[in-house]
Formats: sequence, structure tokens, C-alpha cells
Amino acid sequence: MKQLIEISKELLESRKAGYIIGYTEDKFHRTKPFIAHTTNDAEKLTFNQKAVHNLAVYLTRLPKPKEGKIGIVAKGCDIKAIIGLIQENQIKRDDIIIIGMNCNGVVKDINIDYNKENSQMKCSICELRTPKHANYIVGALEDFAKSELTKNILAEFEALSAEERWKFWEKEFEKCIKCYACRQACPLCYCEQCIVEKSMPQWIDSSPTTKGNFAWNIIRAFHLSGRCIGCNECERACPVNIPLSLLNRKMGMVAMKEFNYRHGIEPDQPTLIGNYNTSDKEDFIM
Amino acid sequence: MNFGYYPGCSLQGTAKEFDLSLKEVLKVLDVNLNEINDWCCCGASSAHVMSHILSVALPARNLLLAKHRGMQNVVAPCAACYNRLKVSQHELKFDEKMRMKVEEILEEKISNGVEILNLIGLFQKIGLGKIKTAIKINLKEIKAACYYGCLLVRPHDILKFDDPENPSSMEEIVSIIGAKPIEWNYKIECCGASHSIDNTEIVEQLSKNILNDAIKHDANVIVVACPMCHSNLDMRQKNILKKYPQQKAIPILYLTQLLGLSMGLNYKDLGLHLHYINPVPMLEEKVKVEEVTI
Amino acid sequence: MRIGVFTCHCGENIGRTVDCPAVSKACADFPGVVHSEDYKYMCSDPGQNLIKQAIKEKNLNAVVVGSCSPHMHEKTFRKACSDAGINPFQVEIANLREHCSWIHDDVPSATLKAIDMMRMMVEKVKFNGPLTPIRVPVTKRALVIGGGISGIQASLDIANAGYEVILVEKEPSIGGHMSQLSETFPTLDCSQCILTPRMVEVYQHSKIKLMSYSEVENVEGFIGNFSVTIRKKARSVKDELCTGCGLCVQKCPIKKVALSEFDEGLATRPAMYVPFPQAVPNIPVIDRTICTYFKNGKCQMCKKVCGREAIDFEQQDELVKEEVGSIIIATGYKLYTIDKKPDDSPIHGYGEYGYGKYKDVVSGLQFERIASASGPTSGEMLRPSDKKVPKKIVFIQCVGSRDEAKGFSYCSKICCMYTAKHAMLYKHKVHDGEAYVFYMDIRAGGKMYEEFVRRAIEEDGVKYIRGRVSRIYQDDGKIIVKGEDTIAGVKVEIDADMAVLATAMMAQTEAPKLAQTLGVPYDKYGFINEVHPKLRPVETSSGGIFLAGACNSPRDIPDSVAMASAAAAKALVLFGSDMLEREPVVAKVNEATCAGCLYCKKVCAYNAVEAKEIKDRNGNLIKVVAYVNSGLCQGCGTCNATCPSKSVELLGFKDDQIYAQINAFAEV
Amino acid sequence: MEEEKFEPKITAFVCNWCTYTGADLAGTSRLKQQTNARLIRVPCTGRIDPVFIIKAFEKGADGVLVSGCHPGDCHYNTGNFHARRRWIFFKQLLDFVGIDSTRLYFSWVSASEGKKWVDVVNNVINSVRAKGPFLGYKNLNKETELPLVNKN
Repeated sequence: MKQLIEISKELLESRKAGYIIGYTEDKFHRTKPFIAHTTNDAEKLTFNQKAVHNLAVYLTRLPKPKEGKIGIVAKGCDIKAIIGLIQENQIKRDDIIIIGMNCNGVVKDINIDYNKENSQMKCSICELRTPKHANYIVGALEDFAKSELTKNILAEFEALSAEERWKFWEKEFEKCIKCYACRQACPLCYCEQCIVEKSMPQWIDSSPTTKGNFAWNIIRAFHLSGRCIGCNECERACPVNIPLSLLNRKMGMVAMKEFNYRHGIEPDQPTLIGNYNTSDKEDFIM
Repeated sequence: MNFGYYPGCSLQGTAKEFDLSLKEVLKVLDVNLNEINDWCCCGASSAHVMSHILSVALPARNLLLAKHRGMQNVVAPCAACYNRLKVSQHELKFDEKMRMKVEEILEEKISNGVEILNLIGLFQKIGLGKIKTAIKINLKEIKAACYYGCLLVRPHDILKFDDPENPSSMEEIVSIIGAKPIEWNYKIECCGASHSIDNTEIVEQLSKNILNDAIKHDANVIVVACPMCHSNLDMRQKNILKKYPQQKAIPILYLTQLLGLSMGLNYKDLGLHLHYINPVPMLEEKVKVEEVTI
Repeated sequence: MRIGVFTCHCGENIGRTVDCPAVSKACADFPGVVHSEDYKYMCSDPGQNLIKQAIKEKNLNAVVVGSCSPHMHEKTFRKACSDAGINPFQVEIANLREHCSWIHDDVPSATLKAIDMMRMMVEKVKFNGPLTPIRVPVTKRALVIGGGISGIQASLDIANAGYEVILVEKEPSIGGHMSQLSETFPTLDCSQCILTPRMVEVYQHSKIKLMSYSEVENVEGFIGNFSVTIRKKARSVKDELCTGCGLCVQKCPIKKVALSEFDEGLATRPAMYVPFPQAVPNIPVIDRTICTYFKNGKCQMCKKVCGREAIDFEQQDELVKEEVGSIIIATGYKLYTIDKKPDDSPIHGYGEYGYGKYKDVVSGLQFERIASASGPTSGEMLRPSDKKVPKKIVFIQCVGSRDEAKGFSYCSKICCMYTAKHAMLYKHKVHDGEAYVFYMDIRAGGKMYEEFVRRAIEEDGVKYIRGRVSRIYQDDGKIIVKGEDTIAGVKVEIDADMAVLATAMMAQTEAPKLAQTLGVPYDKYGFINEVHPKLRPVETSSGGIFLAGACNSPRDIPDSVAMASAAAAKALVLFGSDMLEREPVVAKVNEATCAGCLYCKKVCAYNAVEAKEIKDRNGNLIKVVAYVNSGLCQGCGTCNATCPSKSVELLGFKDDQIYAQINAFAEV
Repeated sequence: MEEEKFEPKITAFVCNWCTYTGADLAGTSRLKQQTNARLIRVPCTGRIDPVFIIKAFEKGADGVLVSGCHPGDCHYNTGNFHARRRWIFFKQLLDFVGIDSTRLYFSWVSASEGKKWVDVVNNVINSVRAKGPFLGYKNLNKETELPLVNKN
């Protein structure tokens, strides 16, 4: 990680970067988000296969530095979120310095060490092990046998009847305690006031009733339709283990199938929602 | 380049020279034609007056055969064949009932998708540029009256080929090989083909008008892309000359023959000896065998 | 909240299938309702008075009326209520007639539905809140685009009403196609003679600012407040100095190079030219493409002879900004020229007619020039090729019109008439000549039109042949016209001396571009669309922009003039008030919660949403938010639905209003 | 209640310029239809937020119909295009969580299609009636003791 630290030091020293959003290791050997303000801080920066968090989430949550840009350590997949934010006028490319990390896959749970079996599903289908759009690219690629997706979860799930699907989600959403960890962990949930906090009218019951939970989780997924970049942080953050990625992946499929679109690939790419095509499909409209 | 090939009856009989010259020319342009095996009548002239369904089913069968051979496109040099194939394809596309009937007859689902090309369309596909490069002989003395007749360009909403009232695609080809297409008035007048057998009177009258207008605008050859046109203007010309002594003769060439000449192919290979009005004297006078750079 | 509910029987219309008294009674128990009654005709004066009365007595602050469709009487009831002191936007209509009584038979269920509908509206109105109509000032000046007869008429009408007009014409002179015509049907009076005075009037009118040889470059703003950029093309002549003596034109040595646009290419014009003698303004233009000075810096003859030193070779295009409140489009038409010019025309058939190939096959407008006293033959009937008098002439109608195969499917409307006129003019000048007309149908709808055509046939002996022409070709000096007579069912072959093609009227080539600049829709032919074909024929879908003449569809002179006056009237209605009132149904942004993702900006069809920077005292950027320009906002609410945080709301259809409706239906 | 013949509740969100006017036309032409639908008028389909639809279901609708101008006819030029793209996602999302196409309907009905409107409405009502009440939400309502729905 020398390279990472050197680059960071240089950036901070020269004040090219006001601070750097990166990872560090705590005393339990868990890799965690860490903001380096000084060159000493920079010494603490690290990157490894436990560097799970998508740090892009902090770009819209932290105050802008007094001087210099925001430096950020990012995996290829995380950068999609950064590009997404650029597409949605949340940040300017020139205001950030991306230190892209060559990635050999990350672990499901930061409390355990990495091995092929416990790598995240997104890693098994990763196309961005070498980051795009980065100012620097750091670290070495080791050959990484993609653990193939064992089964197509979506297809399996869609085989169920509408009633069965409803039952499934009823059971899942029952658990939801409306802690909004999913929202907080999501790099693309940057609204100052989330719709769920809007009363007058209260579109979504804020009380954790199954009904309100349905509304919340449906709308959350809908607001991320054509925007979710699949970092899966929401699901990881969920304390009651609702399979949120199922919803997100479904919407991702729709974006792919109907519009051949993925969010966060190119900064100047027009967004899906907010644009239209006169030939969009409408076979479902009477 | 590869094309499917539907010769049709004429090119095996009265228009043998058309078939010959086409193949010779394509050889030079290294384009191969894959003949549809076991092709049958296209339903022109007889079928489509006797039985509508038959006139659609016959071409449909040929197109199916082409599809089985995995052909993207089929060249039908004979304008009548071209016309029938196109019309049939069109009807099957837009007439649900008809399609079902025909599918029943052919015992097979019909899927349009084979592109049908007439002679000119073929050359356009090959690319006029490519043809240009194959030119060896100077034809600048040749003043050609391009005669389209009816089947090549009509009905326009089905064929969608060139301007039905004032076509010009043949002139383009003729001029790129260095011959001079003339401005004349009868390029799409009726030659009477449909009465070719039963009422030669009419045919001779109509054909004579066409020949005369060409001669009047001092053409030294009439160029055609249709066996029917050819037989009427060439074969019938004999009688016309007999009937009207003051009438001048004018040779009738297939577009492919003219192309062949410009490529320096020999008369025999192009079947120039198979015409009633012998073009050779004219050609010997007009065609200068010298290297050209176009 | 003190809500009054009023249920209308609409005579029997609602009463028959909806038990109005029951509805009224049910409504009385809705929370917030302090008054409920039903009446035979709520829209009638007594009905409205009931409402006003109730408002006063029970001091209501919101009203729901159960009646016919809001599209019928919403305005009526809003008016009534605001007269009685309620904000008009605190009024809601439940559509008990079109959406209930008229579509159901079963009284009980219809009544239940009616009650639901009323409840939904009662709940909605609770959240309406007062709104004030948006008032925008009106700039009382008009821009008229196009100086043909339509533009001239519209300009004069508006100017004579006392308002300023800017008349923009792209050619060096106004007058348009009408100035090219010889005589006009059905009266056969000379076109120039009736037009020229109008042109002069325009020129001298104190309220009309004439900008010839100019084009509209850009238009911004909205009804009542357009700001227009006009390109004044370089004339190379200082118009303020030029007296129009015409010496420069006489002396210009480049005489024979350019074909005269005005004479439809039948004559030539100098490099320094005025389109025609009666041109307005009578100021020449240098055609820089052919002028020797501009080509090789020599000559300058015009400069030498000009006593006023008005010639200015260095002159540049200048961009002029104008503020106007209304725009009238009167760009007219162009005639379809058949000689293959695929580039500037969507169709290019009819090569078989030999237009452009044979000199003696001419278009309708060319024939006008030949017949015109001011034309190249000074009115003598001579054919272009050899200047001989054509003894046999053939007129062919519907060339390009009513022809789906090769032309446009529409009818050009004027050809039947002007062909009859042409034939007549010909016969009047060549008494022993033969005139043939090939036609499909004769469409002579209009005052004295049919009579006119009959006159051509019966008195002047023009031979009308019903049928199309297959081809025209030249045969030793003759123009051979081959066609068929579909009535006699025979082939016809006429060896004429000349043929005149009544070619289709088509949209100006630049029309679509202009339409885009103005943001008005146009049809597939490029004609500008009216907003309603029957009831709003001179209005476009964008407020304040009106239509006149052939830019909308083929039209003859009387129709164009009528339309021009109508458009002028529309503009004047606009100018009648100082302030413009618009329904306040517009979007509003809550800047506190807006995250500035600007998806709303992306979905807005009117560019009404812009990014707005919020800065602190020291000018440091705090954040970027969306801002809605209520002048441009049309109130579709797409932004509202798109906004993930609901930070933009559409007044009149706010989330809480709709929520209340959804709620009210369910809680039965 | 339960014994009673089930009558579905249909909430319909319609745009002011095409479908609402089309429905007016149905009225003026006295085209009879069933009484189950309640219309909510919005300026444009572009205004229709998916939360409306969820809320309608929450509040006991057995079916929801959304209708507006045909593509190209939108009074606001592009509103319905943006709406359509939203629906492509939302429809499949709802289907995914178990609110399938037997509950949620979309249609284009122009101001001149009074007849079409009647057919659309009747079809929706019939197929929802055939499908039966939407218990999914109704049970949740019971669970959360919100006012019971559907006891007309």
C-alpha cells in the first residue's frame, strides 16, 4: 500500500486534496472508512479485500474542504457511483481526485477474512477490476477465478405466482424496522429530505408497519430504478437482512433489457429517467 | 460477392444470350450466382391471368427454396420474373388470408426476408464504382436508348424501384461504362408484350413507335433489361422491317451485353450472334478497341 | 374550513339517475361541510345566486359544485364565487353529469358513486388554498413575419388600431407572390393595381417598422413578452441615404448573369437590382455572389454613379433585438418546381413532364409573368423558347397535388381557379388559339368561383379534359402532351406549342426551422399547425403566436386576407389588456429540501426549470437548486412526479390535494 | 359483507386533456358503463407519481387504471413520454412484489375515443371483479388496524 500512501501524502501536502476519503484498519483488523486530513493520517490509509464500503456515499455527506479537492479511494465498482453522482449534478469531476484501486474482489462481511467462497456476488460478475475514470490506478491484479453465479435468483423468484411473491415480500418487509440504514449506505440516496420524511401528505407511513414498509421499500427501489449501480451496500447495511439487492437487481435488469442502460458508466451519458425515446415499449398499454 | 439466382424460363430459352452475357460479366466482376435448385415457373404471363392464388404461390415456392439455401437475396434478371416475385412477396406480406392459403398449399410457414433484385438493382448492389474499374473498351461512339418497358418499374408502390414515369437508373450504368445514353421519349412506352402472341399487329405497331423514336433521337442501339422487351423489339423488328420498307433497323442489346463489350469480352461469349437484328456491323463501326482510362 | 356543497340536477340530466337530494343530504355530514343544497340549474343566475348567498350567510371559504364537466362550467362557478368573495381556486367541480348520471342507469349505485365523487372533491378542496392568477405585463407591439399579402394585411390592421408593428420580410421587397400575379380570379382585376397601394401604405405607416431583406434569427420569452433577434442582411446600400433613383441599377454592368427571381427565371437582372419596379422599399440590393467588385475588387460603377454615396461595400449583416408581445407568422408558400431538385423539396417526380428540359413547359407562376403587363414579354402571350405566339396551349392541373404516388396527398386549392384564369387570359389575348385543361375534378368552391370556371368553358371555349397526363415531350418544335380522357375513355395526344403546369403549393423550405425557433408545431409537409382546425384556426399552440395565410395550408388571396385580419384581431385582443392573466397552475420549488439533482429540468418540455445557485452573504455557493420560471411553466406537473424528494409541487394539483382524493374514495 | 357479491373499487388517474375529455365524450354520447371506477383528474400523465398508485392500493383499491393521451398527442408535448418510461419500471416492480398486471392497468385514450374509454373501464372492472378483492393490502390493513375498507 506504499503507493497509495505516497500518492495521498503528496496530494495532502500539496493541498491538491483537502482530505482523502479512504480505508484504514481498526484494531480488530476490520477495514473501515477513514478520512485522512493530514500526511500523518495518510500513513494510516490502506486497501485490502476487506475494503468493502462504497466510499462514494461520503461525497454528498461531507462538507467541502476549505481548499483543494476531495480525494477518494475507490474500487472500479465504487467509481460507478461517483460517475452516477456526476450525471446527477451532485459533484463535478474536477472537484474530486479518484485514486482507483485494482481490485481482486472483496469479502461479504468485514469481520471474516477473504476467500473465494465468501467473496461478494457482485465480484463474481465484476467487469471493472481495473477502475475506469480514475486519476491514479494503484495496486496489482492477482488472477481471480470468478466464482460463477451458481443460479439465476431472479428467474427462480419470478417463477413464483403473484400471490406467492407477495407473501414472500410480506414476510421480508415485516422485519423492516425503518432504520433507513439502506438509505444512509446508498451513495445515490442524497436527497436532503427523503420522501419518507415528507409529511403533508405522508405518502409513506413512517411507522414500521408491514404496509408502510411495503411502500417504503417499493419506492426506495423505484427511486433507484435506472440509477442503482449495484454496490449492494444497502443489503449489507440492513440489520434484518432483507434481500434488497433482489429488488435492485430486478430494476437493473429492466434498465438493461428495455433500454440497454447502466448508470454510472460515462459522466456525459444521459440518464434513463429524465429522458425518453418515442419508441419506448408500450405493449402493456391498452 | 454471392447472390441467389432465379433465371426463369426466358433466360433458358428465347433470352439465352441474356443469361450468357450476365454470367460472363459477373465472372469479370468476380460475383457468383447460386442458382436456386429445383426452381419452378414464376407464374408470369399465364398463371397470373388464370389463377391469382397460383400466381402468388409459385413465386412464394421459389422464394422458400431460396430461403432454404440461406440466400439473403435473389437476382431475377427477367423483368417479368422480378415483377412476379416482388408482387407475390408483397401480397403475402400484407394479405393475411392469402398468406394462410399459400402456406396451406406449400405446407410451410412463409417468412419474407429474401431481397429480390432486378438486373439494375444487382449492378447497383455490386457498386458502379467496381464496374467502372472493369472497363477496358471505349464505347463513346455508342449512343444508347435505354428502354425500360413496364415490368421493371411498375407498379411502383410494390417494386419501389426508380421513378415509374421517368426512370434513369439504366442511363447511369450506361454512362459510367462510357457510352452515351440519349434523351428520348419512349423509354417506358408499352411494347405490347402481353399481346405478343395473340395480336402481333398491335405489338408491331407499338414496337415500331419505340424503334422510331430511338432512331429519331439518333440512337445506334436500344438497351433493354427484359426478355419480353427484347423479343418484341428484336424478333418482331424483322416483320416490321418487312412491312415498312423505309424503316431503318436498330440493334437491341441487353444491358449485360453492353457491359460485356465495355469489358472487352468477345461477341460469341456475350451471345451477340443470337440476335435477329445483327448488332455486329454497328459494333465493329462504333466500338474502338483501345485502352481507356475512365 | 367552511365548505359549501351544491348539487345540480341539471334539469333532468343529473336528477334522472342520481338522487340529488340524497347526495346533498349525504354531503351535509362530511366533515368541514357547513352548507349543502341541491337545485335544478346551478349554472343559472338564480342557481349562482344561491351559491353567492350561502357564501355570504354561512361565510364559506370553499365550495364544491356537483354538476356538469369542469370543462363546461368550472369558470362560471369560479367567477360566481370570486364575486361573492371566495378565492376562485377554492372551488372544485364534481363531474356528476358526464361522468355519472349520463353513463349509468341504476339510480342507487349511481347515487353512491355521486356521493363518492362529491366526497373526493370536498376532501381535495380542503387543501386547495387560495391562489392568485399569474399576471404578466404585455408588450403592446407585434412582430409580423412575412411581407406577402397576409403579412401586409395583418400589419396594417394592427397598426391602424394604434399599435406598433415590426414587419420582417426576407426578400428585398415586400409584396410576396401576389405582386408576381397578372390578374386575380374571379374578378380579373390586375394584381399589382390592388396590391401596390397597400405596400405603399405599409411603407408610409408611422406605426409600421418595415425590415425588408431581414430574417428572424431567434425568439425567446412567452406570450406578451417575446424578445426577438432579427438578422438585417447586408444590402450593401445605406437605406437611410438611398433615394431609389435607380441610377446604380441602370449602370450596373453585370446585366445578364442572374435570372430574375421575380420573373421566375424568365428574364435576367443585374447584380445591383430591385426585384421589380414597384418594389417597397425601392432600395436596391447588391447580389454579392455575382458582383464583379465582390469577386475581384473591380468595377464600383454603382458607387461612382450614386450621388448620395449610399453604396457601402463593407456593410455587414447586423442583428437587431426587438421586444414584442405577439407574433404573427405569415411566411406563405413556395411553388413546387419539378425539375429534379430533391435537396430542397420532399418530392421530385414528374421528370416525364420535361419541366426544366423544355423551355415551353412552364409553371403556373411563370405563366403569370408571361401574362403580366410588367412581365418579360410585357404582357404579350409569347412562349419562352422562340418568342412565338403559342397557338395551342395545354394546362395541366394537380401536378404534385392530390398525388400520393409522386407528390403531396393534399389539394393545393387554388390551381383549379388560376388555371381557369390562365386559360381565360390566354383566350383573351390569342383569340384563335386553342386552350386545353387536363383536370381531375374542378374544385371551385367560393363566391363567384364556379361561375368563373363556367365562363372559361362556355364563353371562352376552353376545352376541359378530365384525366391525367402521362408524359410531355418535344417533337420537332411541338410540345407533345400524352394523356387520357377518362370520360371518353380514350387516349389523348395534343401537339401543343406550350404547356403550363399547375404545380403544387408547398411549405416554404425554411418553415420547419422557423417553427422550431418559435416552438410551434408543424405538419409533415412543413405547414405550421393551428391549435384547433375548426374553432381556433389562426392560433398556434404557443400563446401569443398566430397564423395567417398559406404558411398554414394552401390558400387563395381572399382567404389569406381574411385569416390575416383574424390573426391581427387575436393580437389586438391580447393588446387589449395591460396585464395578462394566467391560471396559477404552475410548479413551485421548495428550495429548502431540493437536492438539485435537476431531474425536473430534464423532464420539462418548456425549459421552464433552470438551475439556481444559492449563495451566502459572502457569495460562497451553498447549493444549487431548481427554479421554475412561472412565465414559461405550462403546468403539466411532470417535474412534480419526477422529483424523488417531492421538493417541487404543482399548484392546483399539489400532492396533498391528490392524496386527499385517493383517501376519500377508499374510506367508504 | 363477505357474502355480498364482490364489487371492485377502481381508482383511475386520468389526464385532463385526453382521457378526462374522452370520458366526457362518453358521457355526452350516453355510453353506459359500470359504476365501480372513480376518476382523479390530473393535468397530464406526467403528473402521475407512482406513490399515487401505491397509496390507492393501500387505501383499498382492488385495481388501478392510469390513462392519458396517445404518444404525440400530449397537450404538454412530452409528458406522457416521460410517464411511459416511468411506468415501464414501476409496472414490473409492482409485478415483482406481487401486484401483477391483473391489478394495474394503463391505457391511451384520446379526447375523441369515448367508446374506447367505456371499453377500457368495463374491461378493467370485469377482470378485476373476476380476480376478486385485493386481499394483500386489506390483510395488512387489518394487521395495522387501519379503517377496514370495502363494506359498501
